[in-house]
Amino acid sequence: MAALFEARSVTKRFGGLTALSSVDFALESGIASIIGPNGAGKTTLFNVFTGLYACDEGSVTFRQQSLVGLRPDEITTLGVCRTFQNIRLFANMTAIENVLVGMHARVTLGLWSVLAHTAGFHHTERRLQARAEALLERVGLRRHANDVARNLAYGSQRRLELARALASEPALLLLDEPTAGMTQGEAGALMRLLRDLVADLGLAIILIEHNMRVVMEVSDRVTVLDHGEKIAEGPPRDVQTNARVIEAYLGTRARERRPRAER
Amino acid sequence: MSRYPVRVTAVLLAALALVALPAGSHLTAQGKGTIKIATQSPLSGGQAALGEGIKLGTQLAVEKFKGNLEKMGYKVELVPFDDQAKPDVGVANAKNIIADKDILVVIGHLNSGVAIPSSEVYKEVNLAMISPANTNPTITDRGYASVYRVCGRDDVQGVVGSEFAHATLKAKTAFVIHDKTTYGQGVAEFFKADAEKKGIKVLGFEGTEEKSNFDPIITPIKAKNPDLIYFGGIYEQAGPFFKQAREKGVKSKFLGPDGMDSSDLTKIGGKAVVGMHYTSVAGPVSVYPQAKQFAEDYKKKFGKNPEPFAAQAYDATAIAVKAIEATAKGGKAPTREAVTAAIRGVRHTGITGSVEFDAKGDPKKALYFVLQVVSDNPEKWGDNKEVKRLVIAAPSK
Amino acid sequence: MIHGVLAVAMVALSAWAVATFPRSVLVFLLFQGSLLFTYLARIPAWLRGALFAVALLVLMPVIGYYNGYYLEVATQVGIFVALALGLNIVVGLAGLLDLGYVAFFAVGAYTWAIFGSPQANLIFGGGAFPLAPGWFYPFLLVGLLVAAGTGLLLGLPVLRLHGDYLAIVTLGFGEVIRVLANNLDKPINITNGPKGITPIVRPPMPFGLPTSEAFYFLVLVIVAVVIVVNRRLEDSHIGRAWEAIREDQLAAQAMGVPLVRAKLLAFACGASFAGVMGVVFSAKQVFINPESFTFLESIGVLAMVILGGMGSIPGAVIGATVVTVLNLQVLKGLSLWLNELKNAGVTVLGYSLTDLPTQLEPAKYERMIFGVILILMMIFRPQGIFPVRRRARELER
Amino acid sequence: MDYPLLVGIFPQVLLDGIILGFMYALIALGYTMVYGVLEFINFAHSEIFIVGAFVGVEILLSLKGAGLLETLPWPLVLVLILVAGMAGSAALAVSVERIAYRPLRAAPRLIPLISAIGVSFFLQDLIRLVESVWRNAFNLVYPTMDVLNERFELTSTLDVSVKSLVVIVAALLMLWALHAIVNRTKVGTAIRAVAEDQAAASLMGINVNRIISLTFLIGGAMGGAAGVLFGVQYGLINPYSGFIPGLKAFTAAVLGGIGNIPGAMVGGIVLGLLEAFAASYLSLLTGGAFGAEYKDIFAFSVLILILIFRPKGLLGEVVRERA
Repeated sequence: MAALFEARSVTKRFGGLTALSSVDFALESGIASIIGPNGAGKTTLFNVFTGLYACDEGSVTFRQQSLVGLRPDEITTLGVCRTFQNIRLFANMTAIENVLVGMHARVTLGLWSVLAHTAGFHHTERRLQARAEALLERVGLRRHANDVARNLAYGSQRRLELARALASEPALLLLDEPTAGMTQGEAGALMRLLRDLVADLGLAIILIEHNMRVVMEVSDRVTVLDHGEKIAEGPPRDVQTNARVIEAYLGTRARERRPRAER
Repeated sequence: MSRYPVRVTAVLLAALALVALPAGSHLTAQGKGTIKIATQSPLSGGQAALGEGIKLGTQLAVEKFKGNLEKMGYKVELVPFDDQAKPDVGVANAKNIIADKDILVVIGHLNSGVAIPSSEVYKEVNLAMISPANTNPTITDRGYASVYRVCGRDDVQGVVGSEFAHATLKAKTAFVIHDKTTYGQGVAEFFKADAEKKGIKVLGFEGTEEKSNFDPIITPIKAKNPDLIYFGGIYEQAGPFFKQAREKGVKSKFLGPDGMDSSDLTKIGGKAVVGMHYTSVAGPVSVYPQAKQFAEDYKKKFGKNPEPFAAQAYDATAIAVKAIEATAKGGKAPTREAVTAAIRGVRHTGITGSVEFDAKGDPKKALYFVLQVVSDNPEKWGDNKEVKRLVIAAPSK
Repeated sequence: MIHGVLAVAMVALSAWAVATFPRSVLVFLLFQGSLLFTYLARIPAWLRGALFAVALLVLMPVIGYYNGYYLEVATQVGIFVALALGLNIVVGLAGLLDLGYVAFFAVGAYTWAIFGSPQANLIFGGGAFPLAPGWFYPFLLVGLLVAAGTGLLLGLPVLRLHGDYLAIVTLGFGEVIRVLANNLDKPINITNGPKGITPIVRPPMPFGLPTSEAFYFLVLVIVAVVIVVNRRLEDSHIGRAWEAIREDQLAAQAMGVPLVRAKLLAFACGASFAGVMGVVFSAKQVFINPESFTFLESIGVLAMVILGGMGSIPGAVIGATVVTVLNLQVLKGLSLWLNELKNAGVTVLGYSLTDLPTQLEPAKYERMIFGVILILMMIFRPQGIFPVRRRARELER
Repeated sequence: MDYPLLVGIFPQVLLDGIILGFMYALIALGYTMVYGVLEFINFAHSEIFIVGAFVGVEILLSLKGAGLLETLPWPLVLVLILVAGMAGSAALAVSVERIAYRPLRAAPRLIPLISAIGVSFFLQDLIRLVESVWRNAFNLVYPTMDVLNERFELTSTLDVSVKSLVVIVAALLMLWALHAIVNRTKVGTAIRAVAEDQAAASLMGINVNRIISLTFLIGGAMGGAAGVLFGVQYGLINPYSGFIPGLKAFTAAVLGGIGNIPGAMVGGIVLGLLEAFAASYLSLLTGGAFGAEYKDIFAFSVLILILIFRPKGLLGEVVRERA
């Protein structure tokens, strides 16, 4: 059986710089992590997966359908959704409205139903609202449903972004550093939540993560990128002891204390 | 909802009420004895110079002719409105004007685009509008009894120009330019049509909204070298055009309609416009001593030479005052209907010639002058030479 | 409770005052203010609704019967409210800066103007036009569709552009439409150029209402529909998608919002309101020409949206009201009042206003004052008069 | 079709377009400077520009009144009015920023735009009011200096006036000076730093407010110079005559890539050429069916086309949007 999600020899160049060179990646189910030092090409890979960038070579398929050339919203409609490294909420909308926007791809109402307030419209709106509340509940933000996103605490914003991504009913979720800036405790709670989601919804998740403890704890598999190339792949324990990985990490660790925002 | 905006509104309203009620009574306290004459023209914005000419011409006339009415015991006032050259503002003003029962006549507008919808409003209450500047045939062709004008029509003035170009200037070829306004394009089109009928070859017909840079239009004209350039428009635009054309070495003769009739033309155009001709209903000062008086009074009172249409506004006001006097004679208060009807009977010899209205409200016979600019000194605008005189009746469609 | 009593009292009192002092602008402002108070006051929804219904459906037409000027102002307010609401969708909700919005208004206006006047005969030949007055009502829909189509036509190529690039292209588009209207009198005469189109057929008035009352009600109905449509759009997945685009276009797309389709829909919806009002405007004015559709009009509508509070429906309503009333009434009233003082020879600090030089004519400050008000508003209340309040959703227990 | 005529006027039209283009470029610099730093369309720049023209004409008229206009050497007069015009516009630009824009710096982007529109309305009618009290007229004519009107005949179909040469030379000088200031001086570095990231720049010890004032000062000065040259070249100014050239110049700035100084130059010249060719040739090429009145449509259509294929303008860099 072919994998749920598969990328083959993805290459992406910016001018003279090769950001990704011939990266292969596949995921059947569960949680996979992508790690690597800064500038390794992790976010670029996500951007290729979700249609923000077109790759120069290679293929990306989801449920055997090619994603290459599709627009981000089309990819989301197919069931691949993501969060962003630097939170990109709809700052002036409330938490629940943010989640409702996430459901856009699943609303099939036409303009007329909206204008005429048909029965279908009321029914859909009620359903959406109930689902949004449930999602907020799940990420622990029910109390803040009517708060404007801008005013939420940092950790809450991260969780809201997760809820918003879940709202699109994805089969595959791409999370770009979901625990950045969280305390160890908050990060742990989030990871438990992710585990639950995988168990409850059969969701597949790809993570970009810097927090090694989290990575090792939660991932079924880890892929290591460095300078746009895949240098290792395998179960967490194997990767941890891989010589090239240690070299790549130690080589860069000394230079940077904290992961800088890649923007 | 916070209480704050509610309180603020309440306080504001209370304050407004305190101001409003006494002020309201003040505004309505004007007694019976007032007759108001309103003007509508752009007093702000880009066309304010011409619009102000209309207002000032009216103002001068009101002061000059109100004597008789004041003797009868009426107070005569001028109420100037700024229509901003915008049709919607003009219409709102018109509604305001008809709501003020003291206003018996409107002098205006500058723009036909504003005059047409506004006059629909005046018509509702039979309030007379005398236009000093709207030359668009449509204005009177609608046949409204309350609409008059003292200025010529585009279809007449264009013909006067082509007649002159053909018979006197002996032009074989002409290039026609206009300013893309109702007035300028209207005159230019009638000029072109009649000129072609008379055998003048029209080498080009261009419209432009440009105000400053005419280079790209002049270049092809220069290459075609026509005998005559006719500019349908206003001096503000024609001045720079003529100046730039001469500077670029264009040798053609220049001709234009009454929009050229301003000393500012020489101020702007300088030597370039000396010797050019323009057509006008306003007679040269040498023919009409009254006109000379008007120019002097205007200059004395407002410190500048009259703008185009100021003289027409002055005459329009004089006619209005005559009509009001006629209706007020028996001692009864003049009404709008009576004034509107009385205007048709007025015969007036003013500074722009004698005016007598036909059934549509056009001047029955328009006397046109062709004048030549004699000096580049704006002070000597009044010395412009009469070259030709033409009497043409308004077309009866 | 106290609010309820106050609101009723204010509406009643101010309506009485308007009836008593029909010429006082301040009193009319008081009436408008009382409606604002009613909107803000803490009163039950039924009372608010009833007061609005009485004021807008009964009091206003009665007031208008005695003073058509107020009705005209109210009608124009309504027209601009619809325009502001349309632009509010594009700018306020979807965050697309459109500087050429008035183009859609023009498209709607010309749609009816051409077919509702003999103009169409020039295009299609024959004498079938103007259409019968009854056609006006279906043409409301035609105007809507044509304007929405124009919105799509403009949107398709340019919606890829960001921010100010989009702004300048829409500005250019607005100018293109105006210049086309001004020039399409040749080679085929479609718009009659600067001379404009007249007479435009007015719709048959239901229940034998007088024209201005009929237009008032027509505009009122359209505004009501527009508000409902706006509300419904805003509270749906469509409105949420627009706001998401405004907040973060990339994130919105990543969440499954099809950018181009959503933006096109915003353009088309915004344009359609303008189209409908264009049809009404042309019938109301009887005459239209390109002067009504200049860039400054677009800017004016934008100012209404932002002054009121971007993205807020009550904001757009109050913004349009304030700007229109300011322009047509407050500033005009002020200059008329000063003019009256001047005519009455009032002295201020020993200086007689009669000696005021004509350059300082009160009517000339209007635009300047408007400018200052815009600046002050932005500095002291940048979020607008009624900023958006996020609607709190009822959560199930 | 009259081919000799079409070919014959070509050099002259080209030259006309270039002169107009330089004029647009000079005005466009004011928009571009401010936009580059604040990402804000200074809508009032057209009035700042025309104030320069008014300062120039006032000085010329006073000189004329004093009988000095003919006796002073013309280059001196020209430099005098240029400097005065630049100073006047620069002072106005800085005060406008201080009063109407600075309090709004943190506000959403459309807010200062509306404020700028307010400033524009206010200034237009203020100039009108002041001039009508002072001179009893607000359409003011630039007194001619005969030297400036002299023409050199380059060929039988191509000639150029001294004042057009002045426009070209002055524009080139200013553009060069501006480029040098922004790219080679410490102040220029500070301006670029503020444009890049205001917060970071202020952390580096740059006084952001001062730099923004300076940006307005420079942009205003360029506008003032353009105003004076505009008056000298075309002869007649009124308070509203800045509006349309301002709009066009803004278009030129966008065309070239707003925020980009060479872009303003390129955009200005492209727009100038487009307009000149459209106005001269449209009528000849279509046998009179379409004429000079379509030049703006033509210019805007090309603008739209260019932006569709190069969404950031001719010289604007294509910035990738990153997640």
